[in-house]
Amino acid sequence: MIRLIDIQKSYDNGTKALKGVNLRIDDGEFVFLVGPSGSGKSTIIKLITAEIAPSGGRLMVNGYNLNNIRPRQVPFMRRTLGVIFQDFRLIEKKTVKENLTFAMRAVGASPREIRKRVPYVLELVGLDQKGDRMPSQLSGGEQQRVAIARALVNNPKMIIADEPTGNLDPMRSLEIMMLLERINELGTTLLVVTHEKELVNRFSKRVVAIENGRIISDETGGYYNNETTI
Amino acid sequence: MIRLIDIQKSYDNGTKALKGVNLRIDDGEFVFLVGPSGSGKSTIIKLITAEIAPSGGRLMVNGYNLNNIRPRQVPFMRRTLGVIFQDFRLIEKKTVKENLTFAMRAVGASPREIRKRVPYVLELVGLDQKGDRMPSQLSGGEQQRVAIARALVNNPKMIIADEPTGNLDPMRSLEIMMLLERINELGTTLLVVTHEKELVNRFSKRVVAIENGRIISDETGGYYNNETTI
Amino acid sequence: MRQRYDFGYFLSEGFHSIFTHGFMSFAAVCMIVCCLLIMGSFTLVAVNAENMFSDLEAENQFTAFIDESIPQEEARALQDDIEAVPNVARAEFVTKEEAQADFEADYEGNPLFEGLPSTVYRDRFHIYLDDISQLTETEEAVKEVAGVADTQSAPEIAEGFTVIRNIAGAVAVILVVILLAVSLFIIANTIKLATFNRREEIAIMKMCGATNAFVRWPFVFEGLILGLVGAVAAFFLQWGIYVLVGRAISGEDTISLITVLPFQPMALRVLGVFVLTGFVIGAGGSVLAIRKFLQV
Amino acid sequence: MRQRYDFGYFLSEGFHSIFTHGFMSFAAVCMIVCCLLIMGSFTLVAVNAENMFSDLEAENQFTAFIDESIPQEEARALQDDIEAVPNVARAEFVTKEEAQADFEADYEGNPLFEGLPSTVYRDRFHIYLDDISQLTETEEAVKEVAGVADTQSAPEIAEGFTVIRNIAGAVAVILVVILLAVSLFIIANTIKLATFNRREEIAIMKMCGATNAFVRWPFVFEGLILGLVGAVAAFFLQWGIYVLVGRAISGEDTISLITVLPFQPMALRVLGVFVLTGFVIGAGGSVLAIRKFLQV
Ligand SMILES: Nc1ncnc2c1ncn2[C@@H]1O[C@H](COP(=O)(O)OP(=O)(O)OP(=O)(O)O)[C@@H](O)[C@H]1O
Ligand SMILES: Nc1ncnc2c1ncn2[C@@H]1O[C@H](COP(=O)(O)OP(=O)(O)OP(=O)(O)O)[C@@H](O)[C@H]1O
Ligand SMILES: [Mg+2]
Ligand SMILES: [Mg+2]
Repeated sequence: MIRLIDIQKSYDNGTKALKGVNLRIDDGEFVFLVGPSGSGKSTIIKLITAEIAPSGGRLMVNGYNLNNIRPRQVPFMRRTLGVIFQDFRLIEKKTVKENLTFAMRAVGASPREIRKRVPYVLELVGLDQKGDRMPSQLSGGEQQRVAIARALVNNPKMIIADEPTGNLDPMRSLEIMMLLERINELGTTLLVVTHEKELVNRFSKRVVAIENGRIISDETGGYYNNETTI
Repeated sequence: MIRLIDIQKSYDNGTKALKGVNLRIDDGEFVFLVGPSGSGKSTIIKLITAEIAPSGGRLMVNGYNLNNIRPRQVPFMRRTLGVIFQDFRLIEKKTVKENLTFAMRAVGASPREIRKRVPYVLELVGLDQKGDRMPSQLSGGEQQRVAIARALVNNPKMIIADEPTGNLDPMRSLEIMMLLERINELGTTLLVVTHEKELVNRFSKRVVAIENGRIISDETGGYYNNETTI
Repeated sequence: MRQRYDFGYFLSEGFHSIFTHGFMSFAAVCMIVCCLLIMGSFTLVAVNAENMFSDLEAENQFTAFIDESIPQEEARALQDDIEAVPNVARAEFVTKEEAQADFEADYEGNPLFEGLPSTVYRDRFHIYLDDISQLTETEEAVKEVAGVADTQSAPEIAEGFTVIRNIAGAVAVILVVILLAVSLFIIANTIKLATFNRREEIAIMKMCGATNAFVRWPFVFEGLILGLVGAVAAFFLQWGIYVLVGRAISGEDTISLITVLPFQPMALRVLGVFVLTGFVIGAGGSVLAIRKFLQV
Repeated sequence: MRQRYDFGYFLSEGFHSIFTHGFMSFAAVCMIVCCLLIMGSFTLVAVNAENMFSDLEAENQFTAFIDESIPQEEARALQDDIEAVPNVARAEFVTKEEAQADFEADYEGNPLFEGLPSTVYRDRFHIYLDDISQLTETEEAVKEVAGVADTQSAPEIAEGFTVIRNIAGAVAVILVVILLAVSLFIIANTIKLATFNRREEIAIMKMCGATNAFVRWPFVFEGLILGLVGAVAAFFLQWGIYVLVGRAISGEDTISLITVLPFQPMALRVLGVFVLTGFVIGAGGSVLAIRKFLQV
């Protein structure tokens, strides 16, 4: 469960990225977060992953109060999340498989579990042939799918995806979205940032629209704020 | 003018990314290059920018024969191109303005030209307020727009764009595409890789579709290969 | 949830990482080797110099003349009394005839002293000291011994040696300390540089839910391995250089004025110090270097 | 299209870059300082040691006795003949009376030599040499001079000094060469490490159509500035250390056996060498380090 209460975020250079955001995402929900470039979507994601700290307001993620979480608790909070970053963030010096293995090792999975789970997840994202490649040997879309695989690999309580299909062709995008929907149906909470109007409209889910650091609409039912679309 | 004649490309690990591609893009054309993830689109771009060398076939770009170009000629060939890379490739340690300034300096522009041109281009992509930021202080979409601005800043003969709108919201994407169309109307050749079916269909241009390292269709008139779409 | 620590995994990760960051590892090892070599060479030169000085000192002595009225046999018996004096290492009896022979040999062919009557020479002891710097005190003490008429020494030389030894010792200690400080700094710097572009890697690891300890352990092993490799390489290089330089000196030193200590007896100690330093520097350096990157 | 070279721009880029890559620049400067200090300290110690040895050598001499049949005034006149012999630095006439006084002073209180008739002493010259290692040859040559009856020297001491000087010289040269090599290696390594994560930056520059020269020039200036800063810092540090150590030695050396050369007269030369080395290392190192990255 995620709860943002009157969250403010100003970056060091004075940019006010978030100007009082209230958002509550319950366990098991599937939420799209949409909004124009620079509106503060990634900022919300970074707050939830404790990569940055809020400048004001209260923030709760899966039972952890991020306002006064102890540094040694942060890794355990993060283990409840599977995050797909907008810029992928793969370890450049490890192969695709090693990237996934590392993510499982880091949360204490056994070698046996790892051997079973990694190939399975790679197949889900269509990279079973490319497990031994380095990230630099993959196309943009393939790197994005590795990032997706890594978020799925630990079967987290909640998946946070920042534009998970920005580099994928429409068919792949649809596949990934359907995969995420299936995962959601099995009980995982999902927060997906996306620009793809077609996808948002196709899946009738809750859509939160943000603009200029403020939430401007929050409705359920495949809605993409009309004023900002083409 | 770009001419690929029976171009093959195998990467070091044996991956055959291109299996005999023939493509001719004349001066002044506007061409969309579409295809599923991993089909070889970025490979074609990297060949054109001489970032990688073809394993077979003949390759001509703007009058330079890339099969036997002398290393010291490469920079001059590159100056005829404005490239928007899929992964942006901004200089992390320079501000937005400095990134653009550097690109102009590198081709020998005078300080006067630079002072006039940089703010103009930044305004075109909607970043006039953010010229003094470091790339790390920008959102994903903003970084992408800096990459677009850098490709435009030298007024090149030809613009090559690898998914220039992957991180942009639909409205921004449309704006950028219309900007590129206007630039094309002024005589600049354009090669745009994209997954955005809506955009491709909206602009009735030549569409080259690639799949699995081979060109599978090449038609004019806002066409996005139906078999691979949703 | 308890963290499971699988040290085999950390070790293998650390080991892998060395190859993955090949150039960085190579650079770090080279720096460790360089620094150990500099310090090692220095310490060895200092040890040899110290050894030489104490050799020279062993030849420092003074002469005690025995009263002419005492018969030679009684005079010889004074040896025990003299050796009982503090700071006297050893006393060596020389009869007046021997003394004359020595003197004449030294001045052979010099007609000046030819045929001096042997009676003008007196029985004497050559007295060797433990600590040359206490020459004056010891001389006084020997004079107190019954039967000793007079003593003769060259205090300036003794004093000179003391001063030179002190200064050389001080300079050597200062140089070694400076070199040690500089070496540590260089290595710390190198490790920092080498881990600088792993900032991102570490940030990603932390984003995956890795604890600080989980990220740190492979670095510890990596550092230990690099330190060990550097130490062993430095040890063999040091050995080679030492032997070569020693041989060069023996070749030059035709009158064997200088004795170069053999390496073997010191080998184990050198290896031990090198490996220990390598370990501390390698592991400590890595851990310190990445400490800041862990705050993500 | 001709490339326009705007060196003001390159200089300002290089300068900026130093601050942008703050830690890397700091590390590089520190390494340059360390290496220059190590080399500098060594060379200065060696220069001082060499100076001391030649001081000691200046006191190496032998004695030429003049035939007793030659009257003192004529004997004194032989000085010119003797000083004409090759390798003789200086000859000093000593009359037999002076010789006797010297001798008696040395053996004062020793009843053995009391009252030796002054006639057993002969007029003599103390002869000082340019090069102690040619003692035997020079002695022979002096013996050939008419009026010289005999000579007397202590060849072992002379030989000893020669050997020690040669060995000390050789050890110093070897150490300085090793230190120089190690320092160059360390600095090259550092610059490579420091520029390693600029690989991407350079690749991007090349993709923008920059020529190799255009990319390289700012690095040259950056290297020059870093080298200069390092050299100047090292110079002042060296000066401070030298003065402090010199003072410490003078404090210890109560009988002023050792003369520490003053720093001032050497300052300009040290600064010159440091700056030159800094420039070469800085600029050369940067250019070499990025060379590989330019192949994009
Ligand atoms: N590190 C930073 N320092 C300063 N300003 C920042 C930083 N990161 C982001 N910003 C600014 O904060 C605002 C919100 O950024 P954010 O990354 O949340 O946007 P976004 O909604 O994810 O946009 P996009 O769709 O383009 O990724 C933007 O105006 C951006 O310029
Ligand atoms: N450096 C490399 N080494 C080995 N294989 C590579 C390398 N770069 C790309 N490939 C492979 O070549 C194929 C084509 O890659 P390319 O980047 O051209 O795809 P793309 O069409 O741009 O895909 P995307 O839309 O996902 O960016 C892919 O299968 C990819 O895995
Ligand atoms: Mg974003
Ligand atoms: Mg691509």
